[in-house]
Amino acid sequence: MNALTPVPLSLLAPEIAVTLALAAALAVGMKSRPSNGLLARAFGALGVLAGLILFFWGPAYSDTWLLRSGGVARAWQVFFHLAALFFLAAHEARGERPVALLLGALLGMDLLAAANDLFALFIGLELMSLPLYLLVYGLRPDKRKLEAAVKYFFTGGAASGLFLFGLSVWYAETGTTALAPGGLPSPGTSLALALMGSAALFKIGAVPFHFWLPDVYEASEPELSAFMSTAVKAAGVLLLMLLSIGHSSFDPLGGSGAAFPNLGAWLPAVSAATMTYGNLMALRQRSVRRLLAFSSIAHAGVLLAALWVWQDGGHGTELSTLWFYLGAYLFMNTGAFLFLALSGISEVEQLKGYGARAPWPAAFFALMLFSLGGVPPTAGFLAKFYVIWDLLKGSGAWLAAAVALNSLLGLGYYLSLVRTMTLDEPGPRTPDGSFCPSAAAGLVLLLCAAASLLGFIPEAREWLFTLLTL
Amino acid sequence: MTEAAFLLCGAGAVVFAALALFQRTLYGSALCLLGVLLQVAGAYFLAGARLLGLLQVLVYAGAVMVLLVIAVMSSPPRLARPFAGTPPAWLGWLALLLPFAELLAFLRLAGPADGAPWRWTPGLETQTASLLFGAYAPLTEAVGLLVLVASLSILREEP
Amino acid sequence: MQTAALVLFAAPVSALLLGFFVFRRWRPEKTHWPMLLSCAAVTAASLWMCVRIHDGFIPDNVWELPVYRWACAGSFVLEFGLRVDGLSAAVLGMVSLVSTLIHLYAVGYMAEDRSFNRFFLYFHFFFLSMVGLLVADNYLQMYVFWEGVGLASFLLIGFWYEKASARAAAWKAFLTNRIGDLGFMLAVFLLLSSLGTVRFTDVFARLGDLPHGTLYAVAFLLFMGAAAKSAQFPLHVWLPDAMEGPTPVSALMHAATMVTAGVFLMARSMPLLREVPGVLAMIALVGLMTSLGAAAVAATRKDLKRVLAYSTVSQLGLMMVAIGTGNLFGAVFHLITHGFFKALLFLCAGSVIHALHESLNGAPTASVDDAGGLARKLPVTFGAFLIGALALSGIPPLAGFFSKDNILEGVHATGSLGLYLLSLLVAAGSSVYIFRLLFLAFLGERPEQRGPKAHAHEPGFRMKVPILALAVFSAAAGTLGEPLAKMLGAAAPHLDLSISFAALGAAAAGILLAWWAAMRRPSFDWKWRRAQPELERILDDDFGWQSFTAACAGRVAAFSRRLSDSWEKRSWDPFTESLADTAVGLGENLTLLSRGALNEYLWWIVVGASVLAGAVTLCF
Amino acid sequence: MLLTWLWLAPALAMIVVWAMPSRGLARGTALLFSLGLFAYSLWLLAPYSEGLLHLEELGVAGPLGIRYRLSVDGIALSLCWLSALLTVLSLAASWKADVPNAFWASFLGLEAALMGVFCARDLFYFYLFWDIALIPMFFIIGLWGSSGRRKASLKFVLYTFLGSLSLLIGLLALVTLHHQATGVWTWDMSALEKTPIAGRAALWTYAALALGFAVKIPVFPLHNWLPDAHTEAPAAGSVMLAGSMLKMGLFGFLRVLLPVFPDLSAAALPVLGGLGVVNILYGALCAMAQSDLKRLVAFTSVSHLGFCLVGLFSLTAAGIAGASLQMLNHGLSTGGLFLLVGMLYERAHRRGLNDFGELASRTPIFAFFFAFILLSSIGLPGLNGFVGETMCLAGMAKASLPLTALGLIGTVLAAAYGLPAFQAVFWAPAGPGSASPGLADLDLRERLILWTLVALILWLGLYPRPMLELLEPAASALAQR
Amino acid sequence: MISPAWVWAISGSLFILGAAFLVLRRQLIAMVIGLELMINAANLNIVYYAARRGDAAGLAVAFLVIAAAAAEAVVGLSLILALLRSDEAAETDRLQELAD
Repeated sequence: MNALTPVPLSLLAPEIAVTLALAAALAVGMKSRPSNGLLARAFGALGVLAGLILFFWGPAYSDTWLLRSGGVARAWQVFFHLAALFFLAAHEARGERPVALLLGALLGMDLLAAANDLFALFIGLELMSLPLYLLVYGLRPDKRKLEAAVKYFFTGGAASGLFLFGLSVWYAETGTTALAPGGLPSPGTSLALALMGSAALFKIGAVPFHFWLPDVYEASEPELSAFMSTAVKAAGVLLLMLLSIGHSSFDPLGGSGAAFPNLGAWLPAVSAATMTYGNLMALRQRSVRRLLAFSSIAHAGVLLAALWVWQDGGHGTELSTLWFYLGAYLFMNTGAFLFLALSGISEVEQLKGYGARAPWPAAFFALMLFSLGGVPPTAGFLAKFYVIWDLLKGSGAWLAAAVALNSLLGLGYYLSLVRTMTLDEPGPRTPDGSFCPSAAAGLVLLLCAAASLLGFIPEAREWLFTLLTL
Repeated sequence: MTEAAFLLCGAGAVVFAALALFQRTLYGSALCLLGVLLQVAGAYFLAGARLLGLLQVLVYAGAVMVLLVIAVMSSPPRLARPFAGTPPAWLGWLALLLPFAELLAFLRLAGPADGAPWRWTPGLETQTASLLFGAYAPLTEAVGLLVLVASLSILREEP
Repeated sequence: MQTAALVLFAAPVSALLLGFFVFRRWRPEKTHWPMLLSCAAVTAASLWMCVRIHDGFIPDNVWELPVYRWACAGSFVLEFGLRVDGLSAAVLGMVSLVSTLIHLYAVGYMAEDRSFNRFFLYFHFFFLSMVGLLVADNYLQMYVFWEGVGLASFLLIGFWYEKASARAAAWKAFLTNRIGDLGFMLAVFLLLSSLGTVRFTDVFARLGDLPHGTLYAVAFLLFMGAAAKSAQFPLHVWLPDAMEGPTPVSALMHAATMVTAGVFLMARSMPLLREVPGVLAMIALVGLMTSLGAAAVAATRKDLKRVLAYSTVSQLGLMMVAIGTGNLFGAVFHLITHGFFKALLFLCAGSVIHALHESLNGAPTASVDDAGGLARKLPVTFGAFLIGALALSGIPPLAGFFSKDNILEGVHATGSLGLYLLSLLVAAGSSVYIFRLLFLAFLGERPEQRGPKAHAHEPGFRMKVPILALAVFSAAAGTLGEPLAKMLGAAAPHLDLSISFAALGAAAAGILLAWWAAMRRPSFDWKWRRAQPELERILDDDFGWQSFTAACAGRVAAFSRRLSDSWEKRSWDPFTESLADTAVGLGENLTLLSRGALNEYLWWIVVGASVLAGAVTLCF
Repeated sequence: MLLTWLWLAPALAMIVVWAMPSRGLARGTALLFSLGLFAYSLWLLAPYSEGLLHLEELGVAGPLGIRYRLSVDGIALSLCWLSALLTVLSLAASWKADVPNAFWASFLGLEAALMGVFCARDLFYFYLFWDIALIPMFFIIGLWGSSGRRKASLKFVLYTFLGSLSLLIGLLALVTLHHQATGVWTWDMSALEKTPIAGRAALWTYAALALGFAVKIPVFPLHNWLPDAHTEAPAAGSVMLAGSMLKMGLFGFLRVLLPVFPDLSAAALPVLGGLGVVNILYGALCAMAQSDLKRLVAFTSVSHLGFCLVGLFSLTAAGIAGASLQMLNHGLSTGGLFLLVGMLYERAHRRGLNDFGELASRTPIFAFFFAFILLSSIGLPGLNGFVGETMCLAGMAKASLPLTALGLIGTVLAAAYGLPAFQAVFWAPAGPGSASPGLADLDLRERLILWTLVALILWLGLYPRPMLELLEPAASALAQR
Repeated sequence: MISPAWVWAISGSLFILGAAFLVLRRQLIAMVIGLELMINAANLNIVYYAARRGDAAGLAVAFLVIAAAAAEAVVGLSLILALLRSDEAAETDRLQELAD
C-alpha cells in the first residue's frame, strides 16, 4: 500500500454524512430560536441514520493504509450509531451544542472503528473524548457537572497522554505507527502496548482506572450516562481488541494475532477485580445513578472476561459473544438510564413505592434491572450465559465462577431496587406517576423492552452476528 | 555533535520541567513551562524538523501560553500550597518512583533498538506536508474537527 | 370364608362411615348402634371362621385370599391379602368377642360424655385396626394396621384431652410405639431387601435363603416392635400411663386390641423365631424380667387401674416367656384366657370408678384409698372381680389355671430350673397383687380409706351384662385348650400334675400372703410404705426406668432446641445472612480507596499503568 | 403443541388476568383458568402411552445445539398434575383475599414456569424455566407476605439464585464436556444420556449440578432460606413453594444427574444419600423445637424431602418410584398443612403453637382436617406419606442398611414433632390471651378444598398402584442405568 | 554516536514529571501544564526517531499532535475558567462533592 495514496472519499461517505449533519446543527445554532434543539436533533438524527445506511451501502470490506471500512469495523460503527441515535432521541436540551458535540464524539468513534493505524486511533480517541468532556459539562452547568467534567478531563487527559507516549514508544521501536508490528514483539512494543492498553482500560472503566466513572455518571444527564456507558465502553473494548490484534488487515473472524502476548496473564485478574469491585461498591449506593455507574463497572469486568476469551481464541464464537453482550447491554442500560431521565428519579429513596404510583414505568425499569442482573429470560441472562459458556470452553473455569458469583452480587442490588420500588410504601420524596416520553424516546423504550426479552431465543447471538457481518 | 546538542536541549527541558513542578506560584510554573516548550522547539530544530519547531513556538509558546496566562490571571491571587494533600505526598512520590525505576530498569535490561545512524533527509518537510494533505488528509480533517469541537467550549452558555 | 372375611372389614368400615357421616350430624347419641351391630357381625364371622378351621374344612388350616396389588415398582411388589389360619382365627374370635362386650359396656359407661360419637368412632377404629392386623397376610400389611392401633390408642388415651396428663400419656404411648415400630419396619426392609417379599407364607418357606445374621437381625427387630406394643421392658413405659383414657379403653387395650398385638406378632413369626434360638432365649429372659419387675411394682400400687396395668405387663411377660420357650400354644392360650379375665377385671374396675365417681372428681381412675368395703355396695362387681382374680391367679378350674399351667410346663420342659422357679415366682406374684387389690378395695375397711358414698350403686344393665358374660368366659375358657390346640395344630395339652400342684401352691401362697399383708397386717400398706418414700418413689418409677426414659426424651428435646436455637437460629442462619452484610461491608471498606479526590484518581492511573507496564515488560 | 400449551396457556392467562378491569374478574378468571388447565393436564393421560408423552420439537438445533424440545414421562406428568392442582387449590384458598390482579397473575406465571421445568427436554429451556420461576415467587413473597417479607423475599431469591448459578455452570460444563467427548453440541437430555462422561472434570460438573439442585430441595446445610421464605410467604405462596417448587430440585436430580452420571451417582450415594438422612433428622429435630406453626411445617418439609433424596440415591426402581411418589405426597400433605395454617392465620392473624388451644372442640371440622393431613405428613400407614417413605427406605435398604435405619429414626421424630404440635393447638386448654375464642370453623369453600386433598391422600395411601404404574417405567429406566 | 537510550531517558523523565504534576499538584492550571509536558515528551520521542529515520509520517504525526494538544488545552482551560467564574478556586481539594 503506497503511503501517499489518499483514502478514496467514497469510503468516507458515512463519516461525511455525519460531518455534514454536524455542520447543519451548528448552522442551525447561528440564530437563536426556541426550536433550535429540536431542529438540530432532527438534523443530527438524519445524519446518523444516513451514516448507518451508507455503511451498508459501501463495499463489504476495504482496507487502505490508514482506514478500513466494512467488515468488522462496520459492526462497531453500527453499534456507535445506534447509541448516538438513542441519545438524540432522549436528549431534550434546547440548544444545538449538545448535538454538535455528540456528532463530534460519534465521528471519533467511527474513526476508532475504522482505524488501521495507531495514530488514527489516537485522533479518534481524542475526537471522541474532547466533546464528551464538554457534554458532561453540559448546557446549563451546575457545580456538580463542572466538577465531574473537570475530573473527567484530567483523568482522560492522563489517559490520552499515556496512549500518546505508548504510541511514541511503539513508533520508536517499530518505525511505523501502523498496527502491523512487522517483526517479533519486543520489550519495547510490550511497554507501548501496556501504556496504550491502560488508556483503553480507562475508557472501559476497569479497575484501577475507573475512579472518574461514578462521579461522571452521577453528575451528567442520564441519557449521556447511557451513551457513555455503552458507546464509550464499547470503544474502549474495541481499542483493546485492536491493540491485542495488531494486524493491519485484521479480520477477527479469521483468527486472532498475538501482538499483546501477555494479555492472557493479566486480563483475567483485571476482569475479576473490576466486576467484584463494581458490584461491591454498587451494593451500598444510595443514588440510583451512581449505583448504575458501579454496575456498569461490573459489566465492564464481564466484558473484559469475554474479551479475554476472544483473545484466547480458537472457539469461533467469542467475537459474537462480545458483540451480543455489548448489544444487550446497550439496550438494557439505555433503558435503565432513560427511565431515570424520564421519571426524574436519582435517589434510591425516591423509588419507594414507585410501582404503585406508576406501574408500567416501574415494570419497565424492573425488566431492565432483571436484564442487567442476568435473570432469564432476558437478554442480559443470555449475554452472561454466552460469556460463561465461552469461559468454560477454554481454561477460564475460575473466571466463569467469578462471573457467576458476581452476577449473584449484582442481583442483590438490582433486586433490592425492584423491592424498593414494589414492596415499600410511597415516601414523601417519591415522584408522582407522570412519565411522558416523547415519541422518539417512547420508541427507544419499546425497543429496549423488546430487546431485553430476547432470552427465549438461544441463537440470538448467531442472529446478531449474521446481521452485523452481512 | 548535533545529536549532543539535541540531547542537551532535551536535558534542559527536563530541568525546566522539574523546576516547574516545584514552583509555588502558577506564574512560576507557567514560565518554566515556557522554558520547556522552547527547549523542545530547539530540539526539533536540531533534529531537522524546523517547521515543526516553528509550529511548536507558535502554537505552544504563543497560543497555549496565552490561554494559560489568561487562566492564571483569572485565578484569585493568593499564595497556596502547591501540592495536594490527598494522596499524601510521600505516597505520590512513591508512585512516581515506580515508573522511574521501571524506566531505568527498562533502559538497562532491554534498551531501545539501536537502529540506523542519525541521518539527514532532504525534503523531509515537503514530504511531510504532502503527506498531511494526501494520505493523512482524513486525519488532518479530523484534527480540524477536533479544534472545531474544542472551540465549542468557548461558546457562552445561554442565559 | 370369603363372605366372613368380607364381613370382617365391611362391617366396621361401614359402621365407621355411618357413624362419621350420618350419626355425627344427626343422632350422635345413637352412634353406638352401628358399632354394636358391626361388632356382632364380626364376632359371628370370626367365630364361624374358628369353627370352620377347627372342623378342618380348610386345607392345611390356612386360608389365604390375595386382595389387590398395593404397590409395585420394578422387582418391588407388595400385595395385600387376607390370611386366616388357626392362630388368627382363634385370636380373632377372642378379640371380637371381648370387644363386643366392651363396646356394650362402653355404651353405659360413656353415656353421659358429650363426645359420645367421637368416642365410638375412635373405639371402633381401634377394633377395626386390630381385626385388620390379625388377618393380614404379610408383615407390611400387618404394620399398616399395627400403626392404626397405635393411632387409635393415641386418640383414646388422650380422649379427655383437657387434662395435661392425658395428653402426655397419649403422646408417650404413640412415641414409644413408634420406637418399636422402627424395629418392625427395619425388619420389614431387611426381609424386603433380602427376600423381596414379606408375605408370611413366602417368608417362612424361604427362611433357608436368609443368611444367619439377617435372620437374627430380623427376629430381634421384630421383637423390638412386639416389645413396644406388648409393653415389654424396656419399652413398657407407656402402658401404666395409658390409664388416662376412659376405662373401657383400658379394658380394650389390655385385653383385646393393643397389647395382644405384640404377642400375636411373635406368635405369627414363630416359624422364623424357631430358627434363631439365641433370640428366643433373649425373648424368654426379657419376658421373665418384665414379668417379675411388673409383678413387684403391681404388688405395691394403690391405684386400681395401675395395678391392673402392671398385671398386664406381667402377664404379657409370661406370654413372652412362653414364646421364648417355643411354646406357641401356651402363649396363644394364655393370650386368650388373659383377654377374658383381664377385660373382666378392668370392667369391674370401671364399675368401681363409676360407683365412686362422685368422690373422684372426674379422675379416670381410683385408688384403694378412695375405695374400701366395696363388696357390700357392689356385690355383683365383687363377685365378678373375684372370679377374674381367681382366674388370674391360676386357681382351677378357672381359665387362667390351664393356660398358665401350660406355660409353666413349657418352661419346665426346657430343663432350666432357674427359669422355672422364677416363672413360679411370677405365678405367685400375680396372685399376691391381684388379691391384695381385691382385699383392699372390696373388703378392707380401714379408717384411712374414704370408702364409697352411701348411694354408690352397681352399674346399670348395659354394664352389668358384659361383666357377667366375661365372668362366665373367664371361668370357662379353660376348656378352650383342646380346640385351640387343634386349630394351631399343636399337641393337645395335658396336665402334668406335679407342675400343676406347684403352680397351685404358688398361687395359694400368694393369696395367703396378700391376705396377710392386706388384712392381717395392714401396717404394710398404711404405715410401712409411707415410711419409705424413697422405696415408694423407686417403685413408682419402675425402678428408675421411667425417669430415665423421661430424661432421654428431655435430652432429645433439649438437643433439638439447641440445634434450632443455638445452631440454626443463632449461628448458621445469621452466618449465611452475614455474608450479604460482609459484601456490603467490603464495599464500605473499598470506599477508602477513593475519597473523591482528583489527585488520588490520577495516582491510581499512574500506579495502574506502571504496574501494568512493569508486569508486561518484565514478564516478556 | 399438546405440551406447549401446558406452559404457554398459563403464561397467556397471566397477561389476560393482569389486564382484567376489576379484581373480582381477575380472581374468577384465574381460578377458572387454573381449573381448566388442571383438567387439561389430566386429559394428557389420554395421549400418553409407553412411558413417554410426545416429543415436541420446534425448529432445528442451531450451532449451539439448543432446540425447543418438550416431553413428559410419568414422573414429569405427575408433577405437572401436582402443580396444576396446587395452583387451583391455592387460588381457591386465597379467594377472600383482597389483592390486586397481579396476585392472581403471579400464580399463573409461576405455574407456567413450573410446567416448563417439568416438561423441558432441552437443558437450556429447562434452565430458563427454572430461573423464571423465581420471579413470580419473589413478588408473591414480597408483596403479599407477612411482616418479614421484605427480607425474606430477597433472601429467597438470592439464596436460590446461588444454586441456579451453580446449576448453570454445571449445565454448561456438561454440554462442553459432551462436546469434547463426541464433537457434537447438544443440549438434548436424551442425547446427553447416551455418552457417559468421566474424569475429574465430570466430578466437578457433577458437584456443580448437585449443588444447584441441592439448594432448591433444599439439602442441609443449604436449607436455611426455606424456613424464612415459608414463614413469610402468604399461605398460597407457601403451598406452591413447598408443593411444587421444591420438587424442581429433586426433579433435576432425577432428570439430569441420575441419567447422565449413573456411575458418579452410585458413588455419591454415601454423600447425597447421607445428606438425605441428615435432612430427615435435622428437619425433624428442628421442627420439634419450633413454636411457629408455619415454621414447623417448613422444617417438616426439609425432613420429608430428605426421604425423597434417600429414595433417589438408592438407585433402585422402588426407591426412585417411591421418591417420585413422595414428591407428590409431600405436595399434597405439606401443601395441605400450609393451607390449613393459612386458614388459621386468616382468622386469628396469629400462628404460634401456644396462641391457640381447645380448637378440637371449638372448630372440630378444622381439627379433623388438620389431624388427617398431619397424620399423612408424619407417615401414618394407610395414608399417602407412608407409601412414599416406605418405598424410599425400602429402596435404600438394598443399597445401605445403616442409612435406612437412620432414616427410619425420622419417622419416630415425626411423631415427636407432629403430635405435640397438634396437642398444643387442638387439645391443650386455651390460655389467657389465646386466639381460640370466637374462631369460626371452616366454610364450604375451604372444606371443598380440603376434601379434595383428603380424597387424594386416601387414594394414594390405600391404592397407590395406578400412580406407581405411571411412575414406574421412568423409575425402572433410571434404576437400570 | 550517542545511544538513543539517552533520548528515552529524557522523554521518559519528561513524561513522568508531567505525571508528577497530575499526581502532586493541586492547582488545576498546573495540572494542565503537566498534561502538556506529557504530550511534549511523547512528541520529542516521535520527532527524534522520525528525524533519525527520515520518516515523513512521523513528522506528520508530530504536527497533528501539536494541534490536538492545543485543542485539549483549550478544553481544559475553558473548564478551569468556568470553575473560576463560578467563584471557586481552581484547585483539586475543592472538587470533592462527588464521592462515595
